[in-house]
Amino acid sequence: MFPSSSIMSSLKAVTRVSANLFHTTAINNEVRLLTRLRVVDNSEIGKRAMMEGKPPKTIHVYNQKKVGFIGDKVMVAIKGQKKKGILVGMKQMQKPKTPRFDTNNVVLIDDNGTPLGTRIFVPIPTILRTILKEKTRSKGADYTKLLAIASRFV
Amino acid sequence: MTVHLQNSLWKLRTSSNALYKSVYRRCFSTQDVIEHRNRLFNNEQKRQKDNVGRIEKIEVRYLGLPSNETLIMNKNLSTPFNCAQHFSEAVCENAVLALINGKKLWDIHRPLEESCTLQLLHFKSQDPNLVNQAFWRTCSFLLGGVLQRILKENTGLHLHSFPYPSLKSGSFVHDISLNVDNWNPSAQDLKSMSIEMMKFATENHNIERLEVSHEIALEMFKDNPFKREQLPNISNQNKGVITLYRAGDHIDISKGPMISSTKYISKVKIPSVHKITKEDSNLYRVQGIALPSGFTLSAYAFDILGQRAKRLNTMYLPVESADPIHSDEAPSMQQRI
Amino acid sequence: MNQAEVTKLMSQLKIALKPRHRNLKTPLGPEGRLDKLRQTVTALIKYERIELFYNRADEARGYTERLVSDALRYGDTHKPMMEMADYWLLEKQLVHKLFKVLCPRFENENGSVTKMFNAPRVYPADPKRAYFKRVVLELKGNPYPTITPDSSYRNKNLIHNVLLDAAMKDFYAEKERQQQLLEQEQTLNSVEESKK
Amino acid sequence: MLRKICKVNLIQNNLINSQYVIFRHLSAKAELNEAAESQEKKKTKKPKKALTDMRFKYPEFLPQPDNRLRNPVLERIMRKDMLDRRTQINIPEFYVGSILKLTISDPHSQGKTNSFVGICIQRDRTGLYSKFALRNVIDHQGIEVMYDLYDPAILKIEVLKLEKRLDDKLIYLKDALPEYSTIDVNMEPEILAEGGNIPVNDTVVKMKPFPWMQKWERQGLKGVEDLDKHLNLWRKQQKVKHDSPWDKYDLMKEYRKTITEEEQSEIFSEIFNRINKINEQHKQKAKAARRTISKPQNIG
Amino acid sequence: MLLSRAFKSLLNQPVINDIRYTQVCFHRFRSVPKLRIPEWRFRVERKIKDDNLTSENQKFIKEVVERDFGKQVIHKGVETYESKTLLKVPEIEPKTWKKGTIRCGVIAKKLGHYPLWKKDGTRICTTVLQIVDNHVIKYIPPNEFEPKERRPLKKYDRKGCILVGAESVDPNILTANYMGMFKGSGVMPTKHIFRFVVDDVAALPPGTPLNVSHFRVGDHVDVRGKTVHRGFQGVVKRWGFKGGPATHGNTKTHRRPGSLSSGVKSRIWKGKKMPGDMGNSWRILKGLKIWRINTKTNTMWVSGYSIAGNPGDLVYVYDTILPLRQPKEPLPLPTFLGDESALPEDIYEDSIHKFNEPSIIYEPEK
Repeated sequence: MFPSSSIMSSLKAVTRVSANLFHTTAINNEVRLLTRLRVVDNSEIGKRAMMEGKPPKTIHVYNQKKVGFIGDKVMVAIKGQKKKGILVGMKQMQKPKTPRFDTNNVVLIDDNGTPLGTRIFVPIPTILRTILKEKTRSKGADYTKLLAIASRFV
Repeated sequence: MTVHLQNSLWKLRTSSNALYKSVYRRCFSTQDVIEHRNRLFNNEQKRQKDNVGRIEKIEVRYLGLPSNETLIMNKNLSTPFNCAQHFSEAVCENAVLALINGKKLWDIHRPLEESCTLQLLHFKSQDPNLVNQAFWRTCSFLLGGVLQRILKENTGLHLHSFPYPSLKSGSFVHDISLNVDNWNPSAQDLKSMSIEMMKFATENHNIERLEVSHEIALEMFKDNPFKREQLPNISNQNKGVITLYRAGDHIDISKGPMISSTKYISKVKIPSVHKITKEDSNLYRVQGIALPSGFTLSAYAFDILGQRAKRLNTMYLPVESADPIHSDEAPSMQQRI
Repeated sequence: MNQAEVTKLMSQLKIALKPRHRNLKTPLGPEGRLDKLRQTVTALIKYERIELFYNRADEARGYTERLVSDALRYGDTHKPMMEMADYWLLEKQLVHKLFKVLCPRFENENGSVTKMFNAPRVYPADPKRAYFKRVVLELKGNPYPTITPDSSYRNKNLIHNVLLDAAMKDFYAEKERQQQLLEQEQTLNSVEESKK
Repeated sequence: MLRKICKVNLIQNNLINSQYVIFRHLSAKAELNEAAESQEKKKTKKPKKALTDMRFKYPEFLPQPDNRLRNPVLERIMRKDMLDRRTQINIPEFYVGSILKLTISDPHSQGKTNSFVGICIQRDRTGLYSKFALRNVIDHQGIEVMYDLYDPAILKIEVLKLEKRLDDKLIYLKDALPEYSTIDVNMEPEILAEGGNIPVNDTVVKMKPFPWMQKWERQGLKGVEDLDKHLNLWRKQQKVKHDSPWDKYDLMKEYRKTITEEEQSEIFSEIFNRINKINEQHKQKAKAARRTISKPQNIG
Repeated sequence: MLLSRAFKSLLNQPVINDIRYTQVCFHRFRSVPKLRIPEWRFRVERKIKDDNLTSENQKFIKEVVERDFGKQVIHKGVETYESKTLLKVPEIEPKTWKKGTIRCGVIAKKLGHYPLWKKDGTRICTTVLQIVDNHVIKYIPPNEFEPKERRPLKKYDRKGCILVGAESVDPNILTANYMGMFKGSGVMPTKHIFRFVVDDVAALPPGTPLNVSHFRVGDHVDVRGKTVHRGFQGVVKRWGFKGGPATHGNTKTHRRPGSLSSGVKSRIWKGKKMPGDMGNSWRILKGLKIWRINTKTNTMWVSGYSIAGNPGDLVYVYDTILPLRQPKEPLPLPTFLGDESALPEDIYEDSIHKFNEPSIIYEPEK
C-alpha cells in the first residue's frame, strides 16, 4: 500500500543534503550582535564614522528573535556612542519582490524616531513604508519621518 | 464394531456363505463394507505376490533425463517407480505415468512383466495429453471415495460409475445414486466436499492396481446393485479379469491407467450436482474441476473454469435420455468404466 | 527542484533506473568509483556476457546504455564522443568495436541494449561476500546460448491450457449464438415494420 | 549395489551438462524468433527539432528532473495554468545576461506600481515556481530583486537588451566591480532583427578583492578574469584539491539531471499550438499599441 | 561429435518446459526491515506472476475481464476500467446535514506542491490531492459493526462503517482471499481499501463513486497519512536535541543525548526521548482549507506543505473535526448527488486569483 523502504531510504540522502545547506549562522548575512552596518544618511556622526573606516556595530536588536529584519530598530555603537537606527536595507535573502542590497544599511534616529540626518543617499525598499507605518504608535516614536528624507524608493 | 466381532464375522463368512449374507446386511455399515473390501483386496494382493515364486530378471531400457540407461529389474515385482528410484528423487517425483515400449500406458506402481523400454511421463512433458486424461480419470475415481466419506449413511449412497475422461467437457464427473429425491446441496455443502477432496489428496496415498477374478470382484461389490449389474459384462470382455484400483481405503472398478499418487492433486472445486434421471430412480452426477500440483492459475481464471463446470456435463450419460450429439461417440457401458 | 539541464539532448534509456547513484565504496572516492565502472564497462563490451555482483552490474549497466546510445547519436566523427569512448574503454581496440560492431547491431533496437539476470550464489562461498546478490550482465545479440528458456513458447497441451481453451471455445460459441439471435430479432422486426 | 550407487552419483554430476545442452536447443529456436521479429520492427521516429529547440526559449515548461517528485497529472495542470497566465501577460524570451524592465503593481508604493531595470543574473526552478533575479547598481548601491515569473502582480516585462552571457548564472556580479552591473534606469530598448541568433556578450568581468560571497575560483566560470592573482597559496591548493575533472565523463550524473529528448518533445508538442497562438495575439496587441502612441507624435 | 550425439538423443525426447534451479539458502546476514502484513489482513497481490498460459488463453481471460468490468480506460486522470455494467445507479435520498454528523471520507493521492496567489498578491502554499477512482464497496450498519481495535467500543456506538476502495486493477494479479472482500458488492476489485466510520445517516450503497465534488471549496478537511520513513535515527535528528560542541576538547559527544535522568530518581522516566526508528507513523493534519477544486482530474488544492508522506503516497481525507472550522452551510449528505458534468472544470475560492484573469492592480490611496 505504501512505497517500499528503498525509496524512503534514498530520500534520506536528499534531506540530509538540504539540512546541510541550511545555515542559521553569520554566513546567512544576518544582522546579529556585533554585525557591522553601513550608515546611509548624511548625519554628522554617521558620515564621520564611515569616512574613518569604523562603521557602526550592532549591539542590540529590538525584537524577540535577536536577528534584524528589514524595518527593525537596532542599537549601534558608533564613534564611542550608543545610537539607535532603523535597518533600511538587508544583505540576507529576501522574499520575492523585496529588494536585497549588497550591504546592511542603517539610518540613525533619535528616541522619537526623528532621523539624525536630512537625506538618505541610497534607494530604500517601498515595503518600508508599510512596515514603519505599522510600527508607529500614536504615543510612541514616529518612524515615518524617515520616509520623508528618502531620495529614492525601489 | 469391534475388531473381535469383525474377526468372528470373517470366520462366519468362510464357514457358511448364506448365513453371513444375512448377518452382513443387517449389521454392516458402509464403513464395514469398505473394510471388508480392503481385506479382500489385501488378501488377493498378497496371494498374487506369493505366486510369483522364483525371481526372474528382466532388462528395462530407460529413455529420458538425466540419461538413457539399461536397468536389470525383477520380473513381476519391480515397478516403474523402482526404476525411477535408481536415478534421483527429482525423477521419482516427476514420474506420474509410465509409457512402455513407446505405446502402452502403465501405472507407476504396477509390476513390470517383461523386458521393455520405459519412459516416464509428467504433467509438463511435451505432449501431456495422456497424463492429463489419467489425471482426470483419477479425479473422478477419488470423487467417489470422497462422496463415500462425506455423505451420511441414511442417504443410501451407491456409486454408479464414472465415464471415460473428457477434459474438453470442462469437468470430471462421478455418477451416484441416493435414496433422496431432490438433493440440492448448498454452496457450503459443495465447499466442504471440495475441502474433503483436498484432504484426501494431501493424505498422499499411492494408487494401487490389482487384477482379480470375477468372483472376488462380485464378492467385493455385492452390496452395490449397479456394480453387480456391470460386472458380468466387464468380465466377459476381459476374459474374466477385472481391474481394480485402490487409493487409501477407496476401491473401485476402472480400466485405468491412473496417476501414481493422490499428492499430485492441488486445487479442487466441486461446483455442482445434477439430477440426471426422472422420478423413478435417483441418479445424480457430481461434477468437479481440479489442477495438478505445480500448476498455478489466478483465482479469477479458475473461477471461469468453475462457472463453466456448473452446467451439466452431458458426456456419456448413463441413462438413455442422453444428449443426442454425444450419443455416437459414447462407448458402451463396459467401455465407460 | 532546479531546472533541467538543457544544453545536451539525450535519448531515453529503456532500463529501470535508481533515482540516486550508488557510491561503490573506494578509497579513491568518486574518481575511484568511475575507475571501477570503467573496468566493468570495458569487460562487458569485450566479452558481451559477464557475471558479477548486482550493485556494480546495475551501475555499469546504465553507463553502457548511455555510451551506446550516445555512440548511435553522434557517430565516430564527433570529437567529444570519441573522447568519451576513449575514457570509458580501457582497451583501445574496443573503440572500434563500439562504432563498427555494436552501433550497426543496435541501430534498429527499440528496447534496451543490455540484459541482466539473477545468477546463483556460489557455494561454498566466501562468507564476507555470500550476502551479496550475483547477476549475469550481457549485451543483446551476443553469440552465446540464451540464459533462460524461450518464454514466448508456451505448451498449449498443459492441462490448464487445455481447460481454458475449451472454455474459450464455449465462450465464443455462445457469443456468436447471441449475436445470431440478435440479428434474427432485428430481421424479424424489420420485416414486421415493412409489413406495417 | 555399490556399482549402482556410483552410477547415480555420476549421473547427478552430468546433470548440469545435460541442462546446458537443453539451453542450446532452446536458444536456437529463440534466435530464430528474434530474427523474425526484428525484421518486423520499424525504426522509431526521431523527435522534431523544432520541438526540442523550444527548450531554450521555454525552460520552465520542462519539469524538474528528479523522478521521485514528479507526477504527470500535476504537470499537465500546471502547464495549463502557465499558459492561462501567459494569455494575460506577454512573457518574452529572455536569458541570463539580458537586460529587463519589470513593472509590477506594488501595494506599498505611492502610485501602486513600481518598476525595476536590471540585468538578469539567474533563472531558477520550474513550472509556476519558476523565478528570476534582476540586479542593478543604483546610487552606488548594488540591488538585487527576485521575482516569480508567473506572479499575477507583474504588469509588464520588457526586454531592453536581448543577449546571452558566457555563464549560466551571473551571481558573481555581486563580487565584481560595480561598473559591470550598473545599468541606466532610463535605458532605451534595443531591437533585434527577428529570426536571427541571440548574440552572446563575451565580456570578461574583473572581480573586487576579498572577501567574496562564494568560492568563485572553484566554479569554472568563463566570464570572469583569471582569478589566480586574488588567491593565496592555501586557496590555490584547495582549488586543486576540490577540482573534479572526471565529472564530465560521468554519463549517468549528466543523465539524471536532464529531461530526455522523447519526454521533451511530448511536453512541447502538447503546448506548441497554444503558445504560438498566444504569442501572436500579444504581437498584434503590441502593434496596435504602437500605432496609438506613434500617431500624436507624428502630428506634433 | 559427442554433442551432436547428445542432440539427436534429446530431440527424440520430450523437453522439460520448466527447469528447476537448485539453490542453497543462506541465512540472512542483515535484518532488513520490511513491510509485514498482519495475519488478519489478506495479502493483496499474488506472488506468482506467470502462469505459463498460452497467449490465446491470456487474451481470452482479458476478454472475460472486459466483459465483466468493461474496457480499460483513463477516467479523471487515473487508469481504471469502464465498469459500465457494474455501476448500479442507486437512488440515494439527500439528507439534511446537522453539526456533528460524520460523513464518509475519501482515499486520495498526494501529487505534490503547488503555488496559488491570492487577489491581494500574496502567495500561498498548497498541496494537491487527487481522489483516485474511489468506490464504496460495502456499508456495515451500526449493529453489525464491531471493530477489533483495543479502543473502547463506546466510541463506535451507533456508528456504521463504509469500506471504500481505490484504483481498480486487473483481478488476475490479486489473491483469492482479497477478491473475496468484493464478492457481492458488484464493484471491481481495487488495489487499495480503507474503512471510514460514519453516522448511520451518511450510509452509502455499494458501487457509489466518490468524487471531489464530495467536498466544497472553502471548507476545511483533516488529512491523515503515513510519514516518511527515516529509519533508525539519533536524538539530534529525531527529537531536535542540540548535541554537543564540535571542539573545545570534546570527544565522542557531538550528537549524544547527554544525561538521561537525575541521580535522585536513578531510573529513566517513561517516554524519555531517545534514539530509535523515525517516521513511518500515522499523522493527521487538521483544519486544512480547500482553495481550489478541479473536477476534471478529481484534484483538490489543500493549504500547507506538510501533509505526511512522499509525493505519490496515499492519504485519507475527512471533514474536519475542529469546532471552529466547521462549515457554515450544510454539507451535501451523504455525498454530492447532483450532476457532476454540470459543474465547472475549475472551482476557486473567492479570494484566489484565477490564472486566466488579468493582472492584479491595486486601487490608489485617497
